[in-house]
Amino acid sequence: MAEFLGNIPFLTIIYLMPLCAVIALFFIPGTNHKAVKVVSLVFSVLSFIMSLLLFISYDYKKGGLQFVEHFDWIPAIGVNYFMGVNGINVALVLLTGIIITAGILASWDLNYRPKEFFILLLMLTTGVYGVFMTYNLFLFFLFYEIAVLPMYLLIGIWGTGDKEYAAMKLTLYLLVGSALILAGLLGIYFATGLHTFDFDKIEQFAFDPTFQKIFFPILFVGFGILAALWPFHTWSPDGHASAPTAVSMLHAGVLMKLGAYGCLIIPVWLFPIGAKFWLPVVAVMTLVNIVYGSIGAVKQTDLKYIVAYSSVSHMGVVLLGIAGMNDVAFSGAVFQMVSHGIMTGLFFGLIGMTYGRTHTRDIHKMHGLAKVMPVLAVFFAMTGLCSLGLPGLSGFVAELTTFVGVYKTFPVWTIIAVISIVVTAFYVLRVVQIVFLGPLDAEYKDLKDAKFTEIASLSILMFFIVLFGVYPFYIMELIHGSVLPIAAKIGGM
Amino acid sequence: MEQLNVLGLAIPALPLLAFLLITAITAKKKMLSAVLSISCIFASFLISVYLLILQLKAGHGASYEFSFPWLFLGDVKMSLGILINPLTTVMLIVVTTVSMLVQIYSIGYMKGDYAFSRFFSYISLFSFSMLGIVVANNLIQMYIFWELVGLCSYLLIGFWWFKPEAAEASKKAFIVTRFGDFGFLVGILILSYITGTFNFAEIQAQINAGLISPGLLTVIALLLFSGAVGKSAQFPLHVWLPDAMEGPTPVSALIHAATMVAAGVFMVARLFGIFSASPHAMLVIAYLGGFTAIFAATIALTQNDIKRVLAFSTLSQLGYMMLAMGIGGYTSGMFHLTTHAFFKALLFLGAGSVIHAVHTNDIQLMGGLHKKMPITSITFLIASLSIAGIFPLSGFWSKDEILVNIMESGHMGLYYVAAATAFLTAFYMFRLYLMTFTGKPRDAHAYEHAHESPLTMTVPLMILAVLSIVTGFAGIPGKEQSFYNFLFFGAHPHETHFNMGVALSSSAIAVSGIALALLMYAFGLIKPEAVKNASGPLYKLSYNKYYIDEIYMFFIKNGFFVIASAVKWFDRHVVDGAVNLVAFLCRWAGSKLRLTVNGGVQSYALIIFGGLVFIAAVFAVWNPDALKLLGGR
Amino acid sequence: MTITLAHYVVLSALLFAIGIIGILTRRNAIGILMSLELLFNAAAINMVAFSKYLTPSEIYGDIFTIFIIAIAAAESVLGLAIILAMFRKRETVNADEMNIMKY
Amino acid sequence: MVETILFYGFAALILISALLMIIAPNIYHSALFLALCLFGVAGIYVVLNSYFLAGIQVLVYIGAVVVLALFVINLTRRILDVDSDQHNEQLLPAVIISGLTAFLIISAVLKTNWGTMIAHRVAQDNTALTGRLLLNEFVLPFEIVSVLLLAALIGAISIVAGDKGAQK
Repeated sequence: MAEFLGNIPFLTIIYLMPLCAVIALFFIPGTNHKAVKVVSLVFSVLSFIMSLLLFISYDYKKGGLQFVEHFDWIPAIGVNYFMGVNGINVALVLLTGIIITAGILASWDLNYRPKEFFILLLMLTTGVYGVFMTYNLFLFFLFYEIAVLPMYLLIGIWGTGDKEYAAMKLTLYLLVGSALILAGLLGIYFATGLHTFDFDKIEQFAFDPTFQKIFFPILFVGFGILAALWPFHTWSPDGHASAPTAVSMLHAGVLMKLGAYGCLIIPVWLFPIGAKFWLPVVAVMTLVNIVYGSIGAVKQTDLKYIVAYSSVSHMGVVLLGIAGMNDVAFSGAVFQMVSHGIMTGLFFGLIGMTYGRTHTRDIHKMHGLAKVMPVLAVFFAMTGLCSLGLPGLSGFVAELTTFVGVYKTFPVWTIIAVISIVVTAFYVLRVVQIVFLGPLDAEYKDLKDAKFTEIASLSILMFFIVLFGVYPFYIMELIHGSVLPIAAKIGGM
Repeated sequence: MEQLNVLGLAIPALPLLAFLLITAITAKKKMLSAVLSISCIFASFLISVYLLILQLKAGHGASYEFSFPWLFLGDVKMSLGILINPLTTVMLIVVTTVSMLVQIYSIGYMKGDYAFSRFFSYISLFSFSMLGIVVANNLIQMYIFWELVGLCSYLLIGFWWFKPEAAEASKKAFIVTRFGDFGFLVGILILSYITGTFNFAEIQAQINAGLISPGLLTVIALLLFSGAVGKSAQFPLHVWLPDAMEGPTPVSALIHAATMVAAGVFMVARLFGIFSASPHAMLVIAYLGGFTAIFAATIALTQNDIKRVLAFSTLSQLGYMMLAMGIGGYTSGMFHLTTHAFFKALLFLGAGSVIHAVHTNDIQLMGGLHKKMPITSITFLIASLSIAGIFPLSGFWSKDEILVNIMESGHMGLYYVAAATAFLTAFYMFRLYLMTFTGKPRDAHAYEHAHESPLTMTVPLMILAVLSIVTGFAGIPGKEQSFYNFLFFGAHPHETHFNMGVALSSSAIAVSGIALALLMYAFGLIKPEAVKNASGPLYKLSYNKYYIDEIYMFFIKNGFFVIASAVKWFDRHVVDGAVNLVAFLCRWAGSKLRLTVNGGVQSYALIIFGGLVFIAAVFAVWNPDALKLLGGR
Repeated sequence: MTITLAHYVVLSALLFAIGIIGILTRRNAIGILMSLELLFNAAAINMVAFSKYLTPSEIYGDIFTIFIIAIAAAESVLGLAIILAMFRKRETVNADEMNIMKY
Repeated sequence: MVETILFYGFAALILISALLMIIAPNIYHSALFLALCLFGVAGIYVVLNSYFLAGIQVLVYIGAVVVLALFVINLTRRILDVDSDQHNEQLLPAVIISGLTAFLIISAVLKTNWGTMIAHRVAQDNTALTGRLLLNEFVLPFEIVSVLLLAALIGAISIVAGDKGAQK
């Protein structure tokens, strides 16, 4: 399979798929909502299927970069068209495919300027795919910006509530991150003196220890902002609360993983000495993320704020895994990226659907909704259970692996982090109880349960949560094989 | 031994199959769901019996184990597997038997419920999870299924989710047990880090080799035990179990009396190698168990809800088992678990039958039901006698052996606690029985409508009654072919002998407890009201469960919620405030700097010239040679 | 004591400095324009002096100064015209009162 | 020697009249001091042997620019303005900046090793050469400047006249 696929530019096709949809959408009149949605869906499903194919056909026994495409682009400064995937990328590309498909299905009822909405959404997707596939740092940054910037318009135009504030806050935050990343990448480029942005060559270069110690925090914080590293996380609750459903799904599901992925791939992989020096500090910060995020969620009353804080907490687990500095912890972190991506996509999708019916997100204004929308209630409960780490769902595998791995490096802090499983149970079940259980509010007695598109969207996500929860062996082999070089490099220092 | 792989896997897999089929296919067809579920658990039961026979033939020490990979990460290997040894088979029999009988009973009890199929799917899921714990051969699998039974407990307590109390109770059950699971998980993390494995046998080998320092072992043992404390509702995490009675009564019988809550005891038994290697941990277990036993028994004295009395009785009996485990009575603890599973399930199902008939849980509104429902009454009486420890019922044998073990261990304080608990148990059980089934009906309306339950309900009662009587004979001390020679820890069975003194004294205690109950509630020689008034605050304390719930709520409200609000405030105002402060500073600086754009050409010119000269000056200072006008020549 | 190139440069520097003070401090727009002429002249003196001392045979400095004068004339014509137009509109020639393009 | 006296004389004239020009409270006086200053510059050109340049300086600057300025002063001057403050409040920073400018240039002059570049002056009249150069080598800039002047002329007229039209 891999040999056959090796002959065609598989990766390029995947990330161009949403871009093709964008081009196609330009020629569709914006008034024809149905056509706009169908075209978006078709292309995103195509990219999803191809990412699934990629997932299956990646040869994890061989490991390393596969499906490589390498052409000179601007040889003078070492900017090359360099695409390739390892196990981590494969998992994250699949995640992106899942989330975008579910996201488009979930926004099937969007009727305010859908053409522009889907164009921006798909551009964002292109950027995300690109980041997860490229191994040229220049292209990496380019795709990164493509992924980050449409957010401003998507929230500012289609958002709810205090959307302008949220959009501006989010954009400024992420641009601060981008500025740090750009500075860091240029620093790397000039420090190597190799005149290349190609990751594989840079990775071979032994950076000066002082340089590593200076540039590690710059790059880690730059990416960490997007991964909601405490105390740079406050864009996330506001941003998620204001964003429209699909954007919340994509943002919390995929974009935050972009940050975590960047953290792992660039600062940690390239600067092992800097990582050894700084990661204990990072671990403490992520601990704050985990515990503080989950406690912060307890007293929130807005559903989206609750999930946003739980995201902060769960992303803390990802970052803690990255700070764990061994293969098991890294695997856990990457798996948690995938798991949390799907799970939080589900959460935001469900909240969007609930909000579309009740027109409120205040948990104290909704009671007993399971009576009128049992399907949504079941999905919500399952997602919540995944979030609190119930075995059989992917969240458990991710957290267990991370904790087992990190325990080797930071035993005491791991134990503190485990406290979050209790707090998470507390707020998740509290929400389920208040919103879905108990007697139904009379005003909601005529609400309809999920429609076909909604069920389809949720089912795709839920399928993978259960699949990865029950049978994590394959994807974990994939991920583990690819984090080994990183762990070996740090371990060797 | 290939067939053992298949059989071992089939035991938990069959209920899972039932769960999946009911959820996916037969949800609309109620009877089909029930039949499917029951036949699957029946098949599991048959296999369990077969395995038990195999084990009995093979004798002690015959254990069979196999694993398959679930998650391999370099050195960290997590597997799923099955371990079949005497402990497994005993527990398998208990779980499948009770589960099967409860399911049969439920056909009658849940009849007419709108979510009949859902009930059976949950019960099947529970059976799967519980059997998963039982056959687990490693800590990870145990933890996985440990959590899954917690989920089932959550789902089944909240089965009637539209009742606010049920929703609240299910949440409480899950969260409180999570506290214990936190310790369990941390214990697993530490243990796996030290030993590098999750497998029971491999861990045991390392402990035997003395590779783990005793201090660390105590810490690990206590952490693991905290999982058992949560699941078996030992003090101080006992608060969820009484509330869990909001669930349907068969659920209470299956999960919250016979099997799931006993999982804590089972876990201690399974990991007995770890616990027994740490005398301090054992002492903690013994004393905590003893305390819970008497503590719950005193609460049970005053409760008026039929299910809550039984719930506190369960707490008390679980404390008994823990106490037995703690003083090293591995076999007697497990034996009591077995007998208790049967008679406590019987008590709950009987209570369910009563509730089914009179539609109330309050024993103050019952009375005289013996005439209306004789089968329920008689089976209930058998179970009550059994739990009180009356010869020759099963409770007598198991409880007696625990007492003997305690006495042999030399903890006389614990012995008196256990004896006192036995007295209280006999008293409250007969208080319950007498108030429910004898005397005059207190609520005529309820009495009028009461009727004996249908056969689907009474047959399981009768079977359990038989089991409550005969199980004890398996464990008559000193016999060659006894429970004690089948299931024991270590190389040799624990020496058992019938201690006439203990037997007589415990019987006397039980009889006196029953007699006191008779005096108070049957003959009216001592007025309960008078006792109530005489004990005053003590009665109130007991009636209100020592205000433990209120204390917890106080701490949650004034501790946890305050912290949560503080975090919320901190995040909004300090962290986000800092962000907004930066934004504000930018705007403020902009509003001030804006004033420099005053429209005055000359002030612009001043700034331009000033800037130019400043730069030139800096440049000149930095590199004075640059000032040489003809530098090139 | 002969007059050297340095003398001319110093003279031009001083003239330039005076011109800057004039530009920055005169309120009258015509005054500013006139101060500007001082800067032109300071530059022109430098041009001529450098040209005369460094490349005596060539007179590019003179040529350049001619251009400077011509352009200065054009500049002052336009500047004065603008000032006149401004005066008609706003009844003032004070530079600090012409500040509507602010904030 | 004559050259020295002339240089210092004209230099003093330039600097003093320039100073007076910028501090004169009356803009009319200012313009007259400017004329004097420009005359001093013409004198410096003479000292540098650029007689033609000196002529242009007098003709164009004094004859045209200063006179034009005087016209505009007359056109814009109002009686009330005579005694109003002719300087704004930026005097101190302006003096500092210009002082620093002068200091920098002078310190550059002092630091420079002028070497043999001091006195290589050829005393000759270059008028003819100037004319030749202007019409040969520099003809293009010359023409451009002519066009620029024309444009300035038209521009000045249109600015002043167009405004009139707008007022009507």
